[in-house]
Amino acid sequence: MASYDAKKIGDIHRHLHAHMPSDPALRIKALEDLAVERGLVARETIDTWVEMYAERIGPKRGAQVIARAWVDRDFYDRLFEDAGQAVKEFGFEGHATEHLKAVANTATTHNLVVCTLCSCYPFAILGMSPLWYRSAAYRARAVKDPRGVLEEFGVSLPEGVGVRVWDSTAELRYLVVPQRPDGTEGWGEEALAAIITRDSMIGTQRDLTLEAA
Amino acid sequence: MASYDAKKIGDIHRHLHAHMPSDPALRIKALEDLAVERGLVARETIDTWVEMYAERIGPKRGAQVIARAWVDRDFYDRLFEDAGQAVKEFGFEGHATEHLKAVANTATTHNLVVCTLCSCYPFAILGMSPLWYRSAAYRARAVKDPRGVLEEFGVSLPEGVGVRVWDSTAELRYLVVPQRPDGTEGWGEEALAAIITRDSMIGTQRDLTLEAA
Amino acid sequence: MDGPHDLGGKDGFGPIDVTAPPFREDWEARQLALSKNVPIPGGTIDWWRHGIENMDPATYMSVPYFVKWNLNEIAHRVDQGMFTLEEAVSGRASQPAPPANPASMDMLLERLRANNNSFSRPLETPPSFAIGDMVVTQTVAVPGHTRLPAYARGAVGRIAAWHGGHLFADAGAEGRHVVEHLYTVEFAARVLWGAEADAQDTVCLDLWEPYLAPA
Amino acid sequence: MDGPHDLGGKDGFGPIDVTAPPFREDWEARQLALSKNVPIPGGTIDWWRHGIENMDPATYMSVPYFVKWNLNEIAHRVDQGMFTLEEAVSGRASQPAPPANPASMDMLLERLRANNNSFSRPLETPPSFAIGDMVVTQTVAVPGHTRLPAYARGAVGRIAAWHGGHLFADAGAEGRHVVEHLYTVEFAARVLWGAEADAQDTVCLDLWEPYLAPA
Repeated sequence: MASYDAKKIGDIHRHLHAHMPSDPALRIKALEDLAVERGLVARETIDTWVEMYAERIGPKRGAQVIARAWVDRDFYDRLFEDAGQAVKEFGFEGHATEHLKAVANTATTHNLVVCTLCSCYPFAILGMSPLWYRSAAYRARAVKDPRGVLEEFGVSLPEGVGVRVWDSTAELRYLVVPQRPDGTEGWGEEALAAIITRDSMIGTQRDLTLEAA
Repeated sequence: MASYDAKKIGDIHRHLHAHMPSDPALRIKALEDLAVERGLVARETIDTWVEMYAERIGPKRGAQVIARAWVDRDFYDRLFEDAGQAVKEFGFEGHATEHLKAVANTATTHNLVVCTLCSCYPFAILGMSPLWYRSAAYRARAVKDPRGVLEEFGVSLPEGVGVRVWDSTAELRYLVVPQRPDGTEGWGEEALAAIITRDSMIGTQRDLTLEAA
Repeated sequence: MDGPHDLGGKDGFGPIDVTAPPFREDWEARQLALSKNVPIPGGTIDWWRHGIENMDPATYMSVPYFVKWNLNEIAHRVDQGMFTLEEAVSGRASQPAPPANPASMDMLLERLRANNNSFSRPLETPPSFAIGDMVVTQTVAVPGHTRLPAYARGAVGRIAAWHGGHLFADAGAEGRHVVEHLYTVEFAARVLWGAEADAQDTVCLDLWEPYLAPA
Repeated sequence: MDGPHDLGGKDGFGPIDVTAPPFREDWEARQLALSKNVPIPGGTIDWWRHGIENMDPATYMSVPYFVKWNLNEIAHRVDQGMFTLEEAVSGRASQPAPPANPASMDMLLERLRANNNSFSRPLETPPSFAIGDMVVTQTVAVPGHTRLPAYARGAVGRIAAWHGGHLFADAGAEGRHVVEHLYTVEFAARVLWGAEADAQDTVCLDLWEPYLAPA
């Protein structure tokens, strides 16, 4: 039974941090060894999960979804109606996608996604978040100084573009739909998906190029 | 010339912390060696200053001041009128005493001093602050949970006593004047000074005992 | 609580390492895998978060992200009596058990799909606010877990969307099952940060009804 | 700025080590002595404080108190061009100078006495508030150094004392000499912390006039 006792969990945290080896690799190994010895998980399952995140789950999933929305108006409507349902058409649902919401960049709006309180992220559709997304600097600055943050990513917004920052404070997760670049008229879904980057789906990139991401 | 450039000083801080040896003792030694080599200070001066803080400057100064106020009504009035001036009668003025203010505990009020933004303290009258006064835990909790803090110091307030917390946000510094305990009628200044503790002058102790501090 | 995790708008962090990848070290990916594959019998997502929030602030600020996960996964299992502190620190089981069966890639992909938990719940009472209404947020921090960040306290914003009833995070962190109306509230950046902010910019937060009052 | 130093009311720190002495290590006392005896040509007390506030928050939270002083003393001397970064990191002077003369105990005691700087300054303009007036503090953080803690922003309190003109900290941190009226403002604990606080308790802060507006 969980205690739901904040003081107790804080005391346990203090004890663990004071007594565990300081090397992160040894800390993770201690948990893995213990879980394996206790028969809670097989070491091969951990290996396979790591392989899955490296090869199967990642921003290519989000890119496929957006590429279809660009070429298929009905799917576009379904995506903006309920992105959590729409990604099920690809079998991409999973960790933190049930309440997914798509937000579109326009000529006058740029969207930027952050989670200031922890590091919420639509994992099953974008894979593991980049380290910077989880950094204190990004979490602190994205809401207060989004234009300064965007500049560090090489983005300068044209005059007349407002920034809308989405702070993921509940269980909704956000997927930025970038603007389809000129010069892609007639392209198929696969070619379009190849130019959609992870950062453009978080909002730290605005303009896509015609080269594969 | 000071730059008054927050970004510049932050960058210097980051560089120093990343490149200096991690052992605190070596860091302080590096500054001392450099200052001595540059002829900015003599090593003996550092030794003598350390000796001065260990033997000459400390809470016994504050205790003498308060003991006199207990026995000398005119001095009491001068202390509460302008403590920064009053301590000059002892030659105790110095670092952070010019705007000293005395605040008296009463049957219905208990005073507690903190500096939440840094660790301001009336050094020349109380010596170096105890480590706990500079700790994040004390700075964070004294303003929000003064009764919980006092309990950890073994102080439980009688019913009907309100806490007044003094957060030292400007250059005023605070000296708590504890209540004179029963059983000290007729005592001289020296005997009284001997029972006045440092913590009672910060406010983390309320009742003085008749034994020497 | 006003914990170390509440970073929105805090200053002094310096530049962002914009090229940082998802993982730099093997142990990072392994911790993610452990978090997702070592069963934990009880608790809620917000009680899990509240565990991280109750780390010592100095630890929170200075250890890597997946070390926070590691500490928290262990802490919650100790809290539930699943591991002893001695087992956690040593990494050795006091009583070994038969090994678990390995899961195949297909099983793990299926497990990931099944992880799309819904937090939406039916709610009889009608919402107090309609889209376009102006609301003001709570001014004082609550003692426990909350998802109203400090930077958005006591601020006036506009209801931009209504999401129906959702499990209320503050109660979830106490093991209570409470449903409240959830809204997206949009704040002008200048309301939150003053005249330094761009007049065109806004910040949207997803906030439950108990955080809000009519403005 | 909303820096890591602004700790008042923050949660998660656990118990206080109530027996902690002033110094535990020799280097702590030596750093205090260095801070007080190595001359620094320029700057103000609030620019010195602002240096500490601009440390990386993870460093601020995790290094000992006198290491913060050490870093800051060096940083300010590098900022002023007195030391190079290389000298600071190596602890070796690029150009040694003749040794300084040692100071005697009497000289140091005299130096300590002379350190009682006054921050009080004459001010022609009359104060805007009188004792007993109700005031409300600024709601939004200023970008630079300030001595209005976050926990006392947007709060209504009572003017408890007036101290005349004092050098204004916010301007001092920018090297500007500005005099403003200084007040002690008393806040009911419940105004700051909500119903959890004891109704008898108050918190007093010394605040300059620009932080305040009529309530």
